[in-house]
Amino acid sequence: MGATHVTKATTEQSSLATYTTGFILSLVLTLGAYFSVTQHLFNGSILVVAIVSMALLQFFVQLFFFLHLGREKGTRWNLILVSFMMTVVLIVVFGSLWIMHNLDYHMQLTPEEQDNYMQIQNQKGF
Amino acid sequence: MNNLAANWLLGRLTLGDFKHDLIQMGGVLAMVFGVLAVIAGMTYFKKWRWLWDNWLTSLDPKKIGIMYIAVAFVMLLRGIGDATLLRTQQALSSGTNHGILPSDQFQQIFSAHGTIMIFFVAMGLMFGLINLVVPLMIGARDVAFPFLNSVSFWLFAAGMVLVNLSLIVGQFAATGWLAYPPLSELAYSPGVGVDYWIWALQIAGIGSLLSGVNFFVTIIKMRAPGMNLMRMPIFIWSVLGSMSLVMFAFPILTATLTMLALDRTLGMHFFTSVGGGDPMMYINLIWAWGHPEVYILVLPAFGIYSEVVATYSRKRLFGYTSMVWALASIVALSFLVWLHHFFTMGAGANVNAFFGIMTAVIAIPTGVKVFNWLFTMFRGRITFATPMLWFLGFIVTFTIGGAAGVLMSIPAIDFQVHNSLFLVAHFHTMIVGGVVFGYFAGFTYWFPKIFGFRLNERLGTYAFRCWLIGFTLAFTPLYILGLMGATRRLDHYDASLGWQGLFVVAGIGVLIILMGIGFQILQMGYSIWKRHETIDTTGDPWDGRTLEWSVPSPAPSYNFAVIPEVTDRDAWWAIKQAKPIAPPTYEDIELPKNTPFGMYIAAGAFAVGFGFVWHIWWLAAAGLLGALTMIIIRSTDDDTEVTITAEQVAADQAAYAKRRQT
Amino acid sequence: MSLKQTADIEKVSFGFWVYLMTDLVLFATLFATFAVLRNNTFGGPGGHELFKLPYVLTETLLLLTSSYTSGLMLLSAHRGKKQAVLFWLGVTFLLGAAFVGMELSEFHHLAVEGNSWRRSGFLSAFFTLVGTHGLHITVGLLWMAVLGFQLAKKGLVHSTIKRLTLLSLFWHFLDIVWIFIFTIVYLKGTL
Amino acid sequence: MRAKNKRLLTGLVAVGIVALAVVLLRGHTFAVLAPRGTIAAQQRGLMIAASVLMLVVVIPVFALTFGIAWRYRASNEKAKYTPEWDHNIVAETIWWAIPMVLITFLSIITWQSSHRLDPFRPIASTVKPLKIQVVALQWKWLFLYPDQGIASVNYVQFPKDRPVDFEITSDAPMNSFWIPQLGGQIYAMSGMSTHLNLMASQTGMYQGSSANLSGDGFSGMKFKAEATTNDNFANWVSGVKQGTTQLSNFEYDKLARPSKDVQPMYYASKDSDIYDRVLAKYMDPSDLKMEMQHE
Repeated sequence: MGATHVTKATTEQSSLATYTTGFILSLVLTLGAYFSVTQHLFNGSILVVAIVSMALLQFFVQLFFFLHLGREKGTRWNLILVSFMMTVVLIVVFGSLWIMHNLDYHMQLTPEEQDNYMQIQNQKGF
Repeated sequence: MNNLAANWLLGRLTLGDFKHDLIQMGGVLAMVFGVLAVIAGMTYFKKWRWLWDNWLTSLDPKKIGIMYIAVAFVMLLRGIGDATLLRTQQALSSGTNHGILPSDQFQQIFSAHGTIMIFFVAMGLMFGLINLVVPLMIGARDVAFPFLNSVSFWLFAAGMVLVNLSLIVGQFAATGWLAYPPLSELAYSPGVGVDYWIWALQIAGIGSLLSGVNFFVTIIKMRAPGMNLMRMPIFIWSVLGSMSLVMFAFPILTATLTMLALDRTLGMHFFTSVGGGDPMMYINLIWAWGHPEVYILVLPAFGIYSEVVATYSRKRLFGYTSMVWALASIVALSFLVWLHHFFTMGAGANVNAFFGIMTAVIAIPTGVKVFNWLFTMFRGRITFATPMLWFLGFIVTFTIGGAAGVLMSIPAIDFQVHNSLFLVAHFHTMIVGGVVFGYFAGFTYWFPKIFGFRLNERLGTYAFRCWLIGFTLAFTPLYILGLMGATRRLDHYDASLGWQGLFVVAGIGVLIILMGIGFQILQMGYSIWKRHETIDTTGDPWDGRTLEWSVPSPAPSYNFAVIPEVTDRDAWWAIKQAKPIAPPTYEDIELPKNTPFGMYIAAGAFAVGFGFVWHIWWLAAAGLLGALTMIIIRSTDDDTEVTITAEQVAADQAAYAKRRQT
Repeated sequence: MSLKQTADIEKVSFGFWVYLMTDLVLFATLFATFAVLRNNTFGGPGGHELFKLPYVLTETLLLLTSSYTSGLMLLSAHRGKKQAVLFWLGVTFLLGAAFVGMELSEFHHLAVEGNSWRRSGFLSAFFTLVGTHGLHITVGLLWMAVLGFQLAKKGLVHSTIKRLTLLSLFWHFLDIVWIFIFTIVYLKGTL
Repeated sequence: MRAKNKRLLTGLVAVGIVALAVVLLRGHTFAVLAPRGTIAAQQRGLMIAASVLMLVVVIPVFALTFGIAWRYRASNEKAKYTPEWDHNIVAETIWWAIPMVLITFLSIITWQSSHRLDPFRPIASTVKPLKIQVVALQWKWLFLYPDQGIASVNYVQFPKDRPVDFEITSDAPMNSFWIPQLGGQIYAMSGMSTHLNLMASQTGMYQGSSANLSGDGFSGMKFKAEATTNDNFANWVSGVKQGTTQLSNFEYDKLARPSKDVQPMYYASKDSDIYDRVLAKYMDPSDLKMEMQHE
């Protein structure tokens, strides 16, 4: 974003500080997610929730500290677009997952049918 | 060795790909001779320089808009020609008669018909009108990114050339306009047809995406002072809604087409039936784009109707705030209904019901818009000029089509009419009656602003009548046939079913539409011939309400000599009511210089597309490299603007004032 | 900088922002496809057999650091220090190039072990999602090279500052996309 | 005089249209509107209900459009003219509210009917459903009767008043399985197994077809579905069993090769795993492996 309107000295100081803060926070979140997985800090679905939340958190950290979203005047439309984009992304990703899961659930062979098939194949010496 | 060299040089292209049978040959000859005639004419009248300087390299959105519309109109002729062939085949091919087309060709033709009508006619007319009108209506001199606008247009043109080239070299997809896999995968469609489809759409689609970004930014950032959001004309709101849908739906198309292309060229397994691919995911994704696409097309048409109704009723638009909210809800809801295109794929009742209800909900804001239009006419003074006739025709067809649509939003009913001719009739009612009628209305309405004279009314009325009657005759039988159990895309059916009579009627309908198009061509020619009789000296031939009518006709390249101050929703109406103000002082105006780079970049994209279709890898690489080089060269050029001096502007305005008095 | 130039930068960066949003939807489509096809290994290996997390962490840190240095580059540009800008641009370029190198090497390893994109729906989705990001990074590198050349020639003028602003936007955005690839493809994929 | 001529012409055109419609439509089956099965009958009922609901909006819109357009034509100086009148809260509330009520009503219908007429849902009946497996091929339909041990191509028979559970897959591009007079369609896709539960209420011969484009021979991909009595069905089955042709897996592979406009064929016996084999051809081997480990 054009960080040009505010007086130069203050922008520079605060910008360097925000970039550095953003960098450190991102590092912490990246390593946090990494070690949660490698060291098995959580179990099962909690682990998934934990790493996905850390990713989302890092997303907002970078939006705020690197892209200065919401920190400057005149970024209202940028914010509106981000929220619109996120809505569409959520709809497309989770909508697709919902629909596709539902389709698979309905249309793949039931376990009994698969058993049945495998038995026939086994008899034939598969 | 020789063979290897040929393979490297030409990919899978061979002489055999130029062979055609009689009907294809007719199309090829018509196209080749058409192009040759244009080239010969240009050369004979020594117009190449003029074409290059004034049109091809122009960055003026008004000129780009006209080029869009010209391309779209030529494509309309191709599309309606395809439709005529399809209906002729269906009218004949009953029982022992197998008509004039073999199955494969019939399938290529309906695939081409759908693709061309949506991507190169409807989208072309839409972007054409947006280019013509949006800057003028918001009181801007240009779009936000004029060069990008030219790139978009040329990408659109490159896609168009690729589709039509498939008629001459090789073949087109025989898979329907959305190329469902696994039919469109290599296993079932090994030829180049689907690849032509993919790359034509990919290139044109990227052009549309860039245009979407461009006009969104134009509307957000370049409005005249005083024009806050709630003072924007409804057309601008509609375009804003449509463009935001373009921005968020077209990337889905780009990604989906890329994946299909990767399946076909690199042997990936996204949508194949074996190897862990999932064809259902393609259908899911293509409609996640496809449904918003319908609204992308229809929203600007809604905007046009709003302007037309208010102007010809000589009344303010009724329920502006309602209109804006209705529009916003349509934009939001359009992303929540895509599954209704595949209720029959077998998702559970909950999923089907959810998307069915969401679909029905869209009818609410749409209905609200209809009532607002009707109440704009209420207590007005209505003149039945052609745009208004298109509007009335739209209300009738759209209401019927909408009712059919609501029927189909109920999954249990959809099971019985899905993929039948009932469905075909429904979406043609929406797209012809809603979208095409709207763009015709807009074209007639804004024509004098761009060309400086009006179109002939009488011939316009004839064209409208032919379209409306032809449309009714062409599609009413299809609703009935659908209920008789006729599925779409049949090139042959049993005589015992008794469908032939209805197909014949539908065919006659297409011929009457064809007559309508004939009248439109006649109207254009006659109006140009008699242009001195309908010349528009005032710049405001319809006693309009919005800013485009405040400038001379044809609008000067810089649109506004002085950027207007907006104080009211109907900005120009308010200015007209107010007392005349002191003569303005003019300033120098900077406009973008002409440049052919947009064309060059698109030529590179075309080479990439053609290379991928025929597996001519050196050509694809060269195209990519060429396009990249052009972008880099362009980006280092800082001298891209030309200045129109204040004296020049003042002289223009004086001449205009003089013309106005006579 | 003149008022007109400031307005120009604002308009162009807004336009670029809009483009970035559209690109995110493109990535979202690829993410959705990856999520749907993640178990379609068709008898081939899954993520937990293929991914080496320490390797990917190194890639991640390279990219994150380069995102930071691209920020520093923009700061130097606002200070008007051309040499510093060129320095940070160079650092960012090298980090980005190292990232692309690592990614290509990972792809190469997978392919020679018979686990190319042809192997299964899962691998097609993996290569396409990660590869599309890699392609963006490559375009970014090309952009940096051209911009470095322009900077050396023209110095810090309106047009170059404008492009630096856009470049750093682009680069931050690519890091954001990578966060999700790192988390969803690699970390979650090895579970 | 001219107005009179015009009226006469309009009248003639109207009579012509009606006459044409009668000629074109007389004696032909409106398959969707002439149901011969429980599901199709309910679907028609829904269609009529929803159409009536829609007419509540369509008729007033038409009346208003032409009424207003006529009354406020520019030449009618007597009509009221209020150029600045541009909103009215009451009116606008009404036309937000009425569609909302209608759509709410429609949503309830949608929700209930989606569940009641879910094609996967078995039809409630005292009779045990007849199971028929359907494979869409290039370009014909193969019907397998797992309980009777017979098979047929492009012809399917079942008793009336007995629920039929069609289990549908494809060894070809996607198709859609549709018998309009018995009830709505469902896609046939490779590697997937969809269900369509139908029940005929009258004996008769019904048209069946593929509703989704599947390539070159798509137009000829139609079949006859015959609903008979229990006795006739039993007779038919034993008749088919007396034939000589067998549908072995080998024979199936030959049948699966592309062919167009295929006449009905019958198989006296069949290999029992054909349907599962077709499905497994497209399924993820790791899914099947997992099943093996479970055993």
